[in-house]
Amino acid sequence: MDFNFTEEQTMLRDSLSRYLANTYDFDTRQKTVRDGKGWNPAVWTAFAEELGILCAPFSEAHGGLGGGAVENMVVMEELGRAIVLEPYLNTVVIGGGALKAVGGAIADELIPGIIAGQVRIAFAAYEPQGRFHLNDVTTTLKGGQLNGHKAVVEGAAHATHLLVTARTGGGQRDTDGIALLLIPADSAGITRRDYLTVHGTSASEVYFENVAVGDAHVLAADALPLVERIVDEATVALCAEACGVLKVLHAQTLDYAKQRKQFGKAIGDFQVIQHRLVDMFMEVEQAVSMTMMATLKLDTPERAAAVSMAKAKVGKAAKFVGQNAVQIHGGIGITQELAVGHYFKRATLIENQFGSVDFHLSRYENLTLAA
Amino acid sequence: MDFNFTEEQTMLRDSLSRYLANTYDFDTRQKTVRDGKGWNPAVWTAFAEELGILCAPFSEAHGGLGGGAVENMVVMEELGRAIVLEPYLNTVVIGGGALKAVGGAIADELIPGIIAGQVRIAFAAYEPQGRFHLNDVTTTLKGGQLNGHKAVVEGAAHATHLLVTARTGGGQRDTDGIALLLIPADSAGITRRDYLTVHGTSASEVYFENVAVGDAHVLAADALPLVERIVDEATVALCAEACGVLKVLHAQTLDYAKQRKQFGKAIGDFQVIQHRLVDMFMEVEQAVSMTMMATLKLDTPERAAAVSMAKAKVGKAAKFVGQNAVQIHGGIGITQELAVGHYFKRATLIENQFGSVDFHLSRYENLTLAA
Amino acid sequence: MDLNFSAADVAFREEVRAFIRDSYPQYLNDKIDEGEEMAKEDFLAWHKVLAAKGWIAPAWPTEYGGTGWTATQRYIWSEETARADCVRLMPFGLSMVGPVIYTFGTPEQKAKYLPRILSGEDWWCQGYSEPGSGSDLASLRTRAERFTGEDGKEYYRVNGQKTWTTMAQHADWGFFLVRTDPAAKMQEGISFLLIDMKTPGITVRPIITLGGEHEVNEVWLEDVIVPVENRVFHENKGWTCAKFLLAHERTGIAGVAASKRSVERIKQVARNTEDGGDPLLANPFFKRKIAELEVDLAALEYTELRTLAGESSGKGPGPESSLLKIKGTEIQQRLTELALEAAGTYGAPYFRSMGEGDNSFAVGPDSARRAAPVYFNMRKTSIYGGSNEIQRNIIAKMVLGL
Amino acid sequence: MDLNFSAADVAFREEVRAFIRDSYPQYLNDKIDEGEEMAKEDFLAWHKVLAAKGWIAPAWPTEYGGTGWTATQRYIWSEETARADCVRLMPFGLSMVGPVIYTFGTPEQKAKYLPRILSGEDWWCQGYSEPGSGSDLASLRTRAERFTGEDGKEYYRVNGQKTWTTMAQHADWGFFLVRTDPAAKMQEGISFLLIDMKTPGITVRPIITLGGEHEVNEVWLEDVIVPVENRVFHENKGWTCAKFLLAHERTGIAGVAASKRSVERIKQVARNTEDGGDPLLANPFFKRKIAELEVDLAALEYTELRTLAGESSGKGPGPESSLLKIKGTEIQQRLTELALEAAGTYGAPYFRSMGEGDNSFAVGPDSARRAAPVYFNMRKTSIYGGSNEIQRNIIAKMVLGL
Repeated sequence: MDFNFTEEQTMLRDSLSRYLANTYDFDTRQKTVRDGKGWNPAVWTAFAEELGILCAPFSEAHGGLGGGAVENMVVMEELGRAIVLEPYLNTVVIGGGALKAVGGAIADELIPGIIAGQVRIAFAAYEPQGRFHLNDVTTTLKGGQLNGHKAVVEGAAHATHLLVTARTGGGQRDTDGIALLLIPADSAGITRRDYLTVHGTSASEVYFENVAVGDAHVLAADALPLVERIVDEATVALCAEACGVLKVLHAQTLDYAKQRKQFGKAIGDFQVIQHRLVDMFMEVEQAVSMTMMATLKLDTPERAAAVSMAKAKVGKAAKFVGQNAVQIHGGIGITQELAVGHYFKRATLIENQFGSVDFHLSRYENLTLAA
Repeated sequence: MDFNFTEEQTMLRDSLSRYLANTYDFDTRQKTVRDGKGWNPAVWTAFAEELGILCAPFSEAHGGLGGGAVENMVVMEELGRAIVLEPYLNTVVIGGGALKAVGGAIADELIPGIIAGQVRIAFAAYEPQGRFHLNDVTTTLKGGQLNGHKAVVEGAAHATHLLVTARTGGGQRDTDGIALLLIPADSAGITRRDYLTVHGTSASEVYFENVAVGDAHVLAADALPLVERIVDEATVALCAEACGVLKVLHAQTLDYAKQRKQFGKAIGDFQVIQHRLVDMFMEVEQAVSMTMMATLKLDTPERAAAVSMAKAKVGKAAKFVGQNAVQIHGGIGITQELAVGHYFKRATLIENQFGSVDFHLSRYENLTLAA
Repeated sequence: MDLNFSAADVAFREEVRAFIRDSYPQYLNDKIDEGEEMAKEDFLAWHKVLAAKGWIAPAWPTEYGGTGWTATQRYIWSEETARADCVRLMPFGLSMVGPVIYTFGTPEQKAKYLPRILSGEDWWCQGYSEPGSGSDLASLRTRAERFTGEDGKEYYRVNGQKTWTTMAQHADWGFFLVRTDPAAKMQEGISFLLIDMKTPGITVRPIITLGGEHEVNEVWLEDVIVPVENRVFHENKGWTCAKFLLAHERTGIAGVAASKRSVERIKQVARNTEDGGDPLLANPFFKRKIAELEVDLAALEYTELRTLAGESSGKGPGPESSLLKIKGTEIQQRLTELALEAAGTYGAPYFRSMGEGDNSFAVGPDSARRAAPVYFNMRKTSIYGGSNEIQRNIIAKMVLGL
Repeated sequence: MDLNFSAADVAFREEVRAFIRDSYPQYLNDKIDEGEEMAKEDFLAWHKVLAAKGWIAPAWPTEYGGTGWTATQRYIWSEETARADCVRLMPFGLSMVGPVIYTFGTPEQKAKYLPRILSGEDWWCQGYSEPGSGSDLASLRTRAERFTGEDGKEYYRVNGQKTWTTMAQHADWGFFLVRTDPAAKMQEGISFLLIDMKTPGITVRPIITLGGEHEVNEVWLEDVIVPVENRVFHENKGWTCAKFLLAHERTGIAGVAASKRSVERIKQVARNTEDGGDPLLANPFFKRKIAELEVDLAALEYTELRTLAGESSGKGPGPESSLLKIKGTEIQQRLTELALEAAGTYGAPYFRSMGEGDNSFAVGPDSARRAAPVYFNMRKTSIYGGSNEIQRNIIAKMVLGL
């Protein structure tokens, strides 16, 4: 057992951290939010060209660093620290993850594009009626034609490709008969309704009407196990992002408590505030531990149970730390002015992303706790 | 709407409170516990003869005060304040409640005996496999013969009569086919294994082997609705007892926090302890409110839902207040020396008595929250 | 001890129901159903109906325009208005400065201000908090210097900054705590002033909160001239009014009736939301959270009723009302958490203008549209009106003697 | 970063398993299964097997009898002993005074005491707490006055009272914090003494706790004469040893492996307990509590592993270990809550002697017999070793800089 980063991983973290500190301060980020596009293409180009982080989890054969889940964890935590808007999770972790898993010609074709910042992928798996259930798919692929409606597809507006689940057979919630497709985002028959999300990225309702899908676009048939693995990898990466968000929330709140005076002393001198900050600290530490645990178990048979444990714990931590960061800041914490409120918003959305605490506890129980 | 006690109710409370303060101090109680019988017959006689509280909920025709559930609430809260061991709940609330409900000759015969302290009733309804489910009855009454095993029957060792549920038809968990019997405790074929309970009363495993039961002993056939009503009334009375227990736990802890010094000041000067005591106070106040609410709704169609709400809230309060009373006392709180530990034990047993928090929340949901 | 309504109370309830059914502005319900925000004129629409009926201020003494209702009748009133989902009335005039004026004001002040509060003619705001003083209200620094004007009359010259001033952008009048004796310590030397918001020197600047709302403001006061007769109660004794008002504010804050209505809404949403082929309300854990909310809400309700019973039997609203504030706001916040959880994936879309052009349109269920902004917004409830930590300090000191 | 065991670690695990299977005193398992309490000789039975094998003190440096295992091997060891449900070893010698002696003791002290701790020949107890000093350990008042004996040697005369002294009724030796300089303030002026429990003037009186156990004692010291060479480290510098020991105590206190075993037990109980015709483990809420415990236990386990990794990379056990104490004891307590809840109706019977005659016999399921006493008893875990409130103070000060 070993909990230390390799030298390369440490370098990756430090260079990304330095880069974001220099270029991605809060005001710059908020400017992107106000622009209303949900991302800044120049930042993405810089990630690819200046920083080279988009290659982190890819094999050297594809032009990558030869990394994997740990590298994604390192990157995502740093992106969380700066509440970065750009689509590393969707493009690199999810889209890249799918391509790595299926391999072959399409991987050889597209992964270099991801690394270069040219290929951006959005994940169109969840449906309006489906809540957090990946098997609840009404979108159909029949006779080479795709029809359906996918909900809240983050980054669809600026994606080059869409990663889509579609039913080729079986009933609405059957676990088999689901294919995984990767199609050009500008295919004929795709329409979108774009909007911003609460934390400032863009998302879309995506509608497919008789979209022609050739065999080359089908990454995998009967793909639910693959989709679940991809989403597990994404969930762990999201947990890492949450760790970054929560560390900053805690640090900012601790700073504020040391400076803000009420009743003639710093509010951090009040024992109730001290213990609250301690409880927040313990939640953050445990979130970090669980994220590491799940990351390191991604390639084991315990993967799904470990990921659901981690997401449940991280989801609770996100609520507790976020709410208390705002509470200790007081009124200023719920304004748009301070960064803390925006970290709180991100933490809040993470709670439900890829499934709520209850969803993951139930999934964990179904996997491990037979009566 | 009116939340005030009548003059008679206030007098009842005050006289009982005075009496217990004078005669039922902690050391006297502990002497009874050490005697190992689970009660003190002389105290019971005094309750009947000197104090006259055993008549509180009975009609004037039976020699009672003409009271009802509110009077039981008043009495039980005071008994809780002194963690009284003697069997008011089983004999007066449950046994008396059953007799009041069925009326007739048997009520006319036995209620005066209860009032006089001569008739004592134990409630033999729960079974080893049945957990908190009153419908889970394997004890059978067939051809006038009673056979079965009842679990943890409090006060059976010193009861004159047993109030027993028995199945006359249907399957093990069917809601119909359950009769309610009242039989002499010394009937042939009854054996017991007696033991003390954790908080010092006595209880027994009660075994019936071909016990002859005549028609006169059958209080009601198809009696589950009646049994549920009786247990609801008992549950509310238990909530009132809990209120008494919790008020004392809070008061003793508050006193202790004001006196006990650590790090050069009273521990009640530490803000964390202050807020804990505030949270305990709020739990107690809400437990009192819910107990009143449920007491006042016993004769309405909302009875069962109101009682389960109250028990759920009181059960949580019992855990929170009990655990924190011990925590604030520190080591001394978990010894046999101080009263606080014994109040904690009583509070803890109340959590599960007549059903746990989860049991009552589920019951409430089944009654009111159809999907 | 009795929970039953008397025949008179039942008749009153029928009267109330009929009145709401006949007189409540129906268009407001439509706006709420569509998740739209209420504007000033929406609040006033209902206000004016009630003013015309004489039911606008049930809690006020009859001599000033109250209804003379019993505690039970007032309970029925709040139950029925919540049941019918009537918009909440702005509290700043009716529940806050009004009671201060009829309790501490001069006959002239009562005559001038109270009728216009009742009629809705004046919209009030509250100038209490300052950037440096959050929960520590008494540390406020806005100065009011007294001087004799050229007309020979007495005036205050007010300078300072207030913040978190709700709805100040619409306000005709504001009640302000200002420091009239800078040498006095903390709670002494504070006075309670009524200030016409159109007075020169007042600048109102919006604060945009996390959900994107413009509810609160900064209010800058620069050489604002206020006649001395606009001061309520004695000079330097404004803290008496402030304490009175804070206790008053806390009672209403339990919000039982409104929370009951919110629970019903969430149940309806959970019935209509799919979760793996079943309604979300069939999910045992979601259902359990609702059940626990209902239990806690009942506990709050009956605790409030006991408190009110204590008040009607002579005890005023004491520090126990802090309990109502803490538990009431905790429940309100949990309700918004449940609503956001029910929204699931559709909690993420943001349907308000980010300040530059409005891109809102309907996506996902109506119930999800405002879930996240309302969740963010309601975090304020455990902060304002004396944070919940401060309320615990109050109970510790005033009730437990710690 | 890697969670996998090396081939050597896997081999080691097999060796450990085989050893336990072959050498663990089987009768102890039977006693545990029947819910019986462990007596002194039961603890020693296992102790002596381990001492003979040389595995009694994995955490000690090899020069004093440690095993020289890696952190991973020690983790495997604690996992496997918990999995096999081996009795826990008494910590007072092995985990508490032993490390103090090999860290701060003289060569003579090391030679005299350490081998007898390893062999199990000496049973130790801890004389820290006093009636007036709970969490505020440094306020202790037991006095040790130094004097020259008639034999010309230096001695201390010790007077005072200790309390919560676990297992003192069996102890051969005790380590005591005593005040050697009454003029010094608080943490200064304290010394760390090793006292033979058979010394005249020592009286041990039982304290019976809520579950009826005799685990802890009062220890009275009346003119107890202790040779100066029984003092560890410098006079008046005993606080250094005390702090060292407290931090040491907190690491072990997480109790992950034992809690894992308890979770498995409770699952088994819940499988075998009926609830309305289904196993209790099928009750979604009971199951959810188990799942939440497992999640929190995994979070504790990996946090402990990260802490150990930090230690092995050179950082000592820091104030972060307070986190392990807080979360570890919370989990232990929740486990006892679940066990009591699972017991249902059968949580009420009391199966221990009330001190006057033993009336115990089996009623209800075995698993229910000790549920209530253990629940009561385990409340101590959030109180002892520095209460969980004190642990939060430590983190606030030492980690967060508050």
